[in-house]
Amino acid sequence: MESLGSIIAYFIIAIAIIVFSVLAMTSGKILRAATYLLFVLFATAGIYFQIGYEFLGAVQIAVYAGGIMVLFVFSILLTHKPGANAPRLTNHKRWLGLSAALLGAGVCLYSLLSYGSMMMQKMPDNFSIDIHGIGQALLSTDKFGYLLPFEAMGILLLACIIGGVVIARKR
Amino acid sequence: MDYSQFLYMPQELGLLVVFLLVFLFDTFGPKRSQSSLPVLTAVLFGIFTVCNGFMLMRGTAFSGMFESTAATYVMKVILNIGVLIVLIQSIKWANSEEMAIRRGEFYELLLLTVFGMYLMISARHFLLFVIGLETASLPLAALVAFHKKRYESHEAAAKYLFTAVFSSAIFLMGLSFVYGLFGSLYFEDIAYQVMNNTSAMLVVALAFVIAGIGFKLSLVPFHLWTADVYQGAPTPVTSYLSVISKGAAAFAFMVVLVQVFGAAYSKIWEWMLYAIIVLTITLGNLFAIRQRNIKRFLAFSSISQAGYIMLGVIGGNEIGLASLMFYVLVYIFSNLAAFGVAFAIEQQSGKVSIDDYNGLYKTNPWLSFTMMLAMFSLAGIPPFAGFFSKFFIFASALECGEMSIYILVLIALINTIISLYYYLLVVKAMFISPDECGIERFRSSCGERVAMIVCTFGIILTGIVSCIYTFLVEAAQDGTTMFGLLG
Amino acid sequence: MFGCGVYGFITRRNMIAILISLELMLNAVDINFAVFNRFLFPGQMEGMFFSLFAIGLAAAETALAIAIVINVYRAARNVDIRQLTKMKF
Amino acid sequence: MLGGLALCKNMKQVRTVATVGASALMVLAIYLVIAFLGERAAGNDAEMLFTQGAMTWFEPLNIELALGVDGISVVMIVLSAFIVFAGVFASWKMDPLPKEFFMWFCLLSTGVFGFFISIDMFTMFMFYEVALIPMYLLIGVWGSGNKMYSAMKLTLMLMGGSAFLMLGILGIYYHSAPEGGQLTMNILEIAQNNAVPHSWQYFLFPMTFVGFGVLGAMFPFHTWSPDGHASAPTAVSMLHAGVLMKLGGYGCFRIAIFLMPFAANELAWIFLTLTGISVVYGAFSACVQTDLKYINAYSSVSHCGMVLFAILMLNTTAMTGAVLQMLSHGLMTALFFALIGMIYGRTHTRDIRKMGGLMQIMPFLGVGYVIAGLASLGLPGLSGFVAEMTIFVGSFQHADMFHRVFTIVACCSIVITAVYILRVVGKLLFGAVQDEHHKTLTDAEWHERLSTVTLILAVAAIGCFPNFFSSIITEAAEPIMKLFA
Amino acid sequence: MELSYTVAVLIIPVFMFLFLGIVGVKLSKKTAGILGTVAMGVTTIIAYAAALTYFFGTDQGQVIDGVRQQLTVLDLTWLEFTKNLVIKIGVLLDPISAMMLIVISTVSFMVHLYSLGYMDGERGFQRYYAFLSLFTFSMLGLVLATNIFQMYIFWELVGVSSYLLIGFYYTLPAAVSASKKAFIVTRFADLGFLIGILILSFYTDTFDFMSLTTDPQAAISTAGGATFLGCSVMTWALTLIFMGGAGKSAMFPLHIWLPDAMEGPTPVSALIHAATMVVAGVYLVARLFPLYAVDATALDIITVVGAFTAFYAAAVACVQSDIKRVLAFSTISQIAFMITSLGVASPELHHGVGYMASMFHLFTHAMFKALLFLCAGAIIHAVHSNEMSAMGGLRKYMPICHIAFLIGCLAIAGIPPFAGFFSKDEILVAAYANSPLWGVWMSVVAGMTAFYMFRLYYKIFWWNNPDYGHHTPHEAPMTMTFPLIFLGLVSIVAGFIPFGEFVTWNREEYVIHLDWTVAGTSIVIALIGIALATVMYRKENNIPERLADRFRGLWTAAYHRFYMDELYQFITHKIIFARISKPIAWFDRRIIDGTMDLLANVTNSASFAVRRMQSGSVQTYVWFYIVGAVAVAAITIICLI
Repeated sequence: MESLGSIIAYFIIAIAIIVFSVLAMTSGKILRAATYLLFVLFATAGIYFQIGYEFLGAVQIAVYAGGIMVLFVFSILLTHKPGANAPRLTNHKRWLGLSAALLGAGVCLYSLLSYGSMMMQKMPDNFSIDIHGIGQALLSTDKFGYLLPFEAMGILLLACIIGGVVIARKR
Repeated sequence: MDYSQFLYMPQELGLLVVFLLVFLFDTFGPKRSQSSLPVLTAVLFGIFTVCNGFMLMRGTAFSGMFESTAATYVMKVILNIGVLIVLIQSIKWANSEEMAIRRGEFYELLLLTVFGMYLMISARHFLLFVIGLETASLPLAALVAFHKKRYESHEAAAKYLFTAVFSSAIFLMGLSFVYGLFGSLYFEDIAYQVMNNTSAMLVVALAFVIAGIGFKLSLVPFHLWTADVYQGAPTPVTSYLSVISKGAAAFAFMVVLVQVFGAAYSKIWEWMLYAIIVLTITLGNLFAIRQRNIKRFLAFSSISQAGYIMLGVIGGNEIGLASLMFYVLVYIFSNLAAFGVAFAIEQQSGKVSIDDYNGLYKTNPWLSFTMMLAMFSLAGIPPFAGFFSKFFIFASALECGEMSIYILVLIALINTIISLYYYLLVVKAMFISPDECGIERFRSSCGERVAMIVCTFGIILTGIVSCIYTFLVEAAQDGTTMFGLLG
Repeated sequence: MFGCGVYGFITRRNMIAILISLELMLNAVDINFAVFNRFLFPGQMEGMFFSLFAIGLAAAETALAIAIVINVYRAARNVDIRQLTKMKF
Repeated sequence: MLGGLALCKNMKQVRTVATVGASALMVLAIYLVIAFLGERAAGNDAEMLFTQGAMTWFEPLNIELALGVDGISVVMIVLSAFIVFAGVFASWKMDPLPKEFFMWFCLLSTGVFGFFISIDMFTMFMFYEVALIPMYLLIGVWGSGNKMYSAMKLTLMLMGGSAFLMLGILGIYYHSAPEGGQLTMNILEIAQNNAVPHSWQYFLFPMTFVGFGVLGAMFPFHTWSPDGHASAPTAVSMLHAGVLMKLGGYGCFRIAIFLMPFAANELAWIFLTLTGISVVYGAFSACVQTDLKYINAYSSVSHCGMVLFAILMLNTTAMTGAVLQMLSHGLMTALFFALIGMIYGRTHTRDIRKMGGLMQIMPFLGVGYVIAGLASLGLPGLSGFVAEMTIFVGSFQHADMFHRVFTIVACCSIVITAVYILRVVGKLLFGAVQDEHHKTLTDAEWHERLSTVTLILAVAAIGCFPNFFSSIITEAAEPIMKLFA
Repeated sequence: MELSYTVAVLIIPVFMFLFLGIVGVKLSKKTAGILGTVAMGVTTIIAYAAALTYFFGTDQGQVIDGVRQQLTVLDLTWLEFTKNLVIKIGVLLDPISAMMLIVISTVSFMVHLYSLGYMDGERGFQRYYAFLSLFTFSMLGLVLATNIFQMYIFWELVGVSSYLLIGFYYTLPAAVSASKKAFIVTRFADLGFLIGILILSFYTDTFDFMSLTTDPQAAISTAGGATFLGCSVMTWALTLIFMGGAGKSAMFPLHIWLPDAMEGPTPVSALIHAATMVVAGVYLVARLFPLYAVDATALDIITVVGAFTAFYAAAVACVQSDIKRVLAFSTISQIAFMITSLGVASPELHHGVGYMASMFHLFTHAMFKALLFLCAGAIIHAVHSNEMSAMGGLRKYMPICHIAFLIGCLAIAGIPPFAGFFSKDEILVAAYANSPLWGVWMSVVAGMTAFYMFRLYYKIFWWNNPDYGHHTPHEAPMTMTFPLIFLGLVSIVAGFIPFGEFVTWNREEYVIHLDWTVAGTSIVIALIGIALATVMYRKENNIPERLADRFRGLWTAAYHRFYMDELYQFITHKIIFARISKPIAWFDRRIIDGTMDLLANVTNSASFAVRRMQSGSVQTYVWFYIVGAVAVAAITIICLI
């Protein structure tokens, strides 16, 4: 894994993520923004694949790209006349947003970098996980087993479904 | 695979049973008897609450992911009491014309959020914690949006949800840092490692975690959604939000900070909390002074109350935990009483401005009496429970004996004067202001009355009957795992 | 990316755009978890699972959020965030 | 347990009043008489230092429901009983919502009694606040003039004081025992341990002293007093000036001085200066007021300043004087306010410029007022003299020149007091009748007479047989003041 | 002790006071008056009995080695400050208190009797008698006091009864303000007294007269030479105590209340403001004389104050037109004589004769001044005016009064054999013995006394004969004339009492022997004064006018009592009220109270200011959120690292 190629690939993906997310945020057209988001999501999945979490990547694509994006697109179509441009931002708002964003990003970066020495470790080799292991862990009650969160997640989704139904109902 | 471990969480399971029964009744029950659903829920929940008395199972399940101690048990019971009161209060409202169609969902969502809170309290793993947190907050957005016809309700829901998601993003970010630092999300593991860590990343992580939970508690500066949402949401939901959800968050906060980061180098979080408490109490009060809408007013007052609750956390000891639980209990009674009155009046006349309360005593003496008790209790006036809870919380904060804490408590105390001012404004409106009252004499519904009576007794008795507090302290001492690492 | 999300949240007027920015933020977190897991603590898969669950959470949130946005749209015929300032002070 | 008795009786009355309503007024009054007579008899017997019956209340913080009385609290209770008794009669015809009025009134007295009998800091503090809050409603609902402002100001300022107080109490609690000992809220135990570190005393003493000092109307925290008194209804003014302000003095000595003798000794000079100022300052302020109640309120500032002043002298005689002064001031201020209330009830003005010659119209009230005035300016044979002389003599025994000079400054107040009292008496009662309408007014009715006479008798009793009271008090003060010997 | 019945002289009046005060309204006026008078009569008899027993009793222990002993007849603890500082209420009999017993009871009884007629028909007759009883009680208590604090107590009571009696006509603004003034001025003086007591008791640790005076040197030495502002504390204490006395005895500059006090009923003036209360100051100094005797500075102060006042008051008395005012100033002047006499009475000079002289003069003065006042009362009763201009030629209408008044005038002028001659003579002796300056000074004042008294006499009884219209003055009723006659007789014979045998500073006997050089001079001076008055005022003429014109400035000044009242007015109103009280009140409302209000307002406006944070926009909320979180983190990092 420790090849030059993978590093280069990693950087390409990383840059893609950054570029697309910036584009998603600055693009004037909402539909275009959604598309950029889609790219970001794919790129993320790419990272997952690259570091060996195939299952995660798959889920990412399935849920995000498949589910959430569809929702987005639908809602955009529902609420927008096609081709409407976002009005220009006021300077005031831009500065406000920029300051907050930079501050947030700055602090995160600072803390990450201050922690950086550890980050520069080599990625451990010979790493592989199988779907079976994941399945076991999901239903295990031992340490690093996730039966309870799994069940809880189910309940959360149920709650959200009920909530969504309630909200979406006409009356 | 040992599924018997689920038996360690009887309260959660019991709650789910209640939920299922309600759900089934709502879905398959006869159409005609649907209007008895609220009563049914209340009764079921009441039975459940009572049964809780026999449900204490101490122990750790799922390899340390879930823990049940006397302390968590008591916390849940306290929440149950609050939920029960809310349920009783909302019986009439739930049967109203507008609500009839969504009645079942209201209770289902409510119970599910309670479940989320249980998880939050008992979770000893951040993943579970996050799920609990989200379960407790996301469905609330739906509840907030329950007033279909009112635009404010939607606006509030949107605001709530956006802020909630934003804050959970921040929270998760903080968690990812924590994970990056310690490589585990089990509270236990983190607590062992946190001791000698001084990196800036820990600080940032802590700040984000505090921000994430602080959102639920509406601590300043993470509080700004509070007033708008409280105002926009249907009143029972508001009272639920302000009391139950906040109480649960407070418990969880205590657990996270003390158990997980309790041993952090020079107690970094105490200083963060220090600043936040000062801000919370002061700004909450300052905002509250100018409010004329009773719900917004109560929102800001609850913000400053949250600041006081945090004083118990800063103490970080058994007394602190007990005082915190006590405070929340008392707060439940007082605030629900206040909301109950506000709700009854809103139901009756649609009036929500404090100015409309002028001369209320002449037309509705009992309502105004209850309101007055609530206000006095919130302001911390003896012999009502609020006084005791405030006193204990201050006492617990001061136990460490540092001068800085004395100053903090002094600031808090000075703020109680400001808060007294605006609480008295309400009392003044009801009792002193001479104007003719715009609210006619009316009888509040049975459920509302029962709830108010319960609250009134709670306000009066919780403080004076000392065994409650003593019991809480014992319960807190039982949760020794929480403090075992502090030594 | 996280910063971008924040920026987007604050500057965009469209509620859906805001949701998009929230997605960005959550994604950032996911990546963080996954990467930390892979690089620092490869022994267990906690980070990965966390990401997994976080994706689920994000989905749930989005669903609810979109429902609400549509609701608001119904009520106000608009998805402009500036509409949401009726209650203040 | 005489205090407990008083407490119960009051509680019972609250219930009686609440249930039977306005018709219970009569019963209430009778109840009061019986309770207080019994209490006085019991109080006279209770000359032993402490009658104890402690019950643990909140075990985690070692809070006890400890009751006990010594000579000082006994006389304070007798004082309260007298004033409540008189107050009930003075507010005989309370107009709107009499039931509520008496309920709050009873709550107020409950707080007062509870405060005096507690020997546990927590319960003491609790009762202190219990006594404060009814004031808000009593003034707000039944007051007159700018009542909302006054009520709010009064409540907030006093609560501000109690904020400091609470911090002080908690601070004392956490230093109440030597290292490793069982922390306690019990005042006696704390005093016995005497373990509050000196450095902490420097911090806690001002906290508690200022906390109580606000209620004791110490300069510059006295401004609630004129407004509050001016707006309050008669009985409330009576009880407030008569008893509630004494809570301040009592608390100052019972908590601040008793528990922290070191700082009391070291910091006395600061507060001595403040109280000295308030003695003279209050008197001067009273000279130019035109509202009867304002005059009296400022005079209270002056007199209560004297109480704190004497307490700070830290010797038995001055302490005795302080308690006597509390008694005396309590009674005569109550008398004043009762009379002012009665006069106001007839003339509907409190502006002395608009009244005159009332002695011809209502001789009973006039004579009462003159007696109150004479008591206030320290006429021998009435209580004021005894108290002030004890204070002056006691204070002057202080070894320090600074204290003695301040005593002389405080002495000056007796002249100023004479000036404003005589000014009022002259304008109000003597001279020609100012307002023709006043000529038709009637003199006091029986319940008013009863109220007035009770107080006058009490004032005269102290004035004529002071040694009886002073020996009770001295006995109680001596062990405390030994701390400073 | 068989003298313990003396205490009855205290009990009877106080009982009468309470009785008349409480149930008096129910009694008829006559009953009340008679009751009061009878009670007073009984009191008088007891007082006489006590005094005579004391002076002439043959009981062992009363006189030891020629020294009359002080007898503490009764001593009840009234209030215990500390172990040693105890206020007791008791009865102390010694020469001066016994003498005062006689004086007070006599005059008081006379006044009671006189008032039956004088106050007849007045509103509040019962009240009047109640107050009189109160006064008698307090005054007797004062003189019988066993300790300085008891004296202070009764001192205050005396002040109050004086206040009540001056303000008896409470509907008259003048009376009200006069009573107020009297009380406040004496109160101010009492402040000095009180502080003096405090200082004295602090150093000597006792209030008791006996222990204070038996060993004055010891008392002084316990003070250990402590000084304050350059003077020894004992001097301070004694001077301050004297200040109290000066206030009561109307010494300059604290005299201003006395002339105004004449607004009260005339018998009251006679009793309180001529015979008894005003000499309390003298009595006080006399009581503590052994202490004063060892402190020369204090004595000098007393002398100077006394002498100046004597002159000043005499000068003012010469031009007043209100007869009671003249008498008031004359009283001031006479009391100043006594004070001076005490001041010059160093024990080493002439056996401390000044002390005896002072007491003697006190005794005689009480008699003739009461006489004069009662006469004045009778006259006022007859003509319904205080002004001299409304009188004249009254000798025809009121013969008894005329004679009595003349006796009084002669007595006060110091013409032998009337009482005043003997006592005044002794004073002059003492003054000369101390220093010729004081001797001459006092002689001059004595001359002035004769002048103004006879000016008064002539103006009332001779001068012209105004038109009394339909209301012809007539002789007063029997109840009023009897006291005049009685006191007149006393004034004639009192001088022959061998006073030195009874009252001296060290309580040993002292034989009075007239020093004829001094006596002669004084007679001559007095005669000159009388002659001058005769020339100017016997018949109506314009000499006084012309003189007044000639010395217009001086005359006006004197007429206005050298503007002392105005000065006081200025101080009280312009300085105390306007410069101290008003600003303090303003300060209190604006600054102190303002600060409190300001705090509230600041809170309010702060609340307004932070309002903008709650803009209603989610984005702003979030901005605050993230910035808050980051700031918390950043600050913590900066603090930690």
